Amino acid sequence: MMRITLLYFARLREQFGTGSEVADLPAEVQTVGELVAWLRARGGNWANELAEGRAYRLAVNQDMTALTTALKDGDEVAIFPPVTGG
Amino acid sequence: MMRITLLYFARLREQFGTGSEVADLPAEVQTVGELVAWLRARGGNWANELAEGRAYRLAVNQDMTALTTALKDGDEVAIFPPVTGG
Amino acid sequence: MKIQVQTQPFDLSTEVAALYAANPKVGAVATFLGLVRDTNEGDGVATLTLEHYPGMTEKSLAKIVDEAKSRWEMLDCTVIHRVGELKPTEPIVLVAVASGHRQDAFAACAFIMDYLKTQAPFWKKELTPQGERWVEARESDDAAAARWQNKN
Amino acid sequence: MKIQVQTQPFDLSTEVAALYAANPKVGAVATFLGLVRDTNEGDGVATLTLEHYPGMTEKSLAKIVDEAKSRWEMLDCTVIHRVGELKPTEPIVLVAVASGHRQDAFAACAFIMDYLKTQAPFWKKELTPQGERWVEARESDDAAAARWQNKN
Repeated sequence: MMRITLLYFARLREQFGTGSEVADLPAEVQTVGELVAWLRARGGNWANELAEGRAYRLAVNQDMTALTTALKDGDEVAIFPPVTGG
Repeated sequence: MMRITLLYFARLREQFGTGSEVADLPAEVQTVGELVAWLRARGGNWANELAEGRAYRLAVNQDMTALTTALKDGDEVAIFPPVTGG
Repeated sequence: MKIQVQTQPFDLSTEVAALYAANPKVGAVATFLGLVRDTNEGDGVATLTLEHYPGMTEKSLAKIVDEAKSRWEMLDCTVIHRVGELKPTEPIVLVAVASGHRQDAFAACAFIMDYLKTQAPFWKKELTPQGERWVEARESDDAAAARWQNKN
Repeated sequence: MKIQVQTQPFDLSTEVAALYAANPKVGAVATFLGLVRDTNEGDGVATLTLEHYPGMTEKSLAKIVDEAKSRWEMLDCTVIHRVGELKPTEPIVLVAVASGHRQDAFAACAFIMDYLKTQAPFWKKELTPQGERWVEARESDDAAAARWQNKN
């Protein structure tokens, strides 16, 4: 079983009502893309904010990453809106 | 008769041994190019520094200018090396 | 190379002098200062609040600076990004690049800013008369970052 | 718009703050600082002495700044160029451009520097172990200025 830390920032943090959670992933969740689908299945704001066509970014262990990236136990996965600093 | 003020800067000022002079121009000197030829005819450092192929710049009344520019009485004409500020 | 995320203000003279005062090889420092404006998308902005992703922020800024160092001659560099609540006219970000010559300093400074805008995990929320809103990412910023992919 | 030729040092924070502190429309200040290096063309440089053409200097800098204003959105701008004898690590020139957005600020600042280098009547003389010598103009500076003729 994989246990990961999930972090949410900015609008997503507000919409999800939390900035972080520790999640035990079911066996079918092996990639970042499968993780997003699993979160989307929670419905409500999760389904809405992570819907196809919505703009969000993903980072694994503090590096921007793609949906195909494989997850491993202990990963820190962050989901956030496109960045707007500077 | 045209009377102009001539200004020299940087290496040219040093080579000519003066930073400025007031010159009464002979009738045949009507343009900046003719003025340069007239100065060159002084020989020595004048001939050397203003020789064909040497790099120098000209300004009339504090605007960069070309050899074909016509002179008029009271003009301030400056001759100097390519600039190197900044 | 100094990379810092902080709530406090910084002093421009002090930060820039630290890049050249002790290094007589530095002939050029190009600096960018980003400031809070009082208007955005036609609405008044009373405050701007910056959120970031601690840890990843510093890591991504370090990667951006390393990439700039691989492309241009950089003798030193400082990136300071503020977080928390800021008011119009307050500085948000400083990028200062020291180099022997101006072309490297300018290019590296512009590159770091363009990448910071699209890669570093900061988010802005503005308080307008209509309430709070998150600032939307701009396509023009993606385009600005993309232009560095085919040239240097 | 402030254009100044002076022997005295200037304070970077003060000069840059004057461009944005009272104007909440300013979102970006791009700054260039040129400094005396201790080496040039392989020789040590003990001092750099700057000569200029009083009157024409200010006039040519004003023309360069006006040209930049016609090409980019500039809310304010400061150009300070020092003359007289300077030592390694001392600032020679400051160009700071305030704008709403960073692209205009960067481009205008780089443009002003490129034109200043080729159009403004300043000359540098350096003192090396071999004696005094006038700095020669660089073709790369002409090329840098020429690139603005076909694009903005």
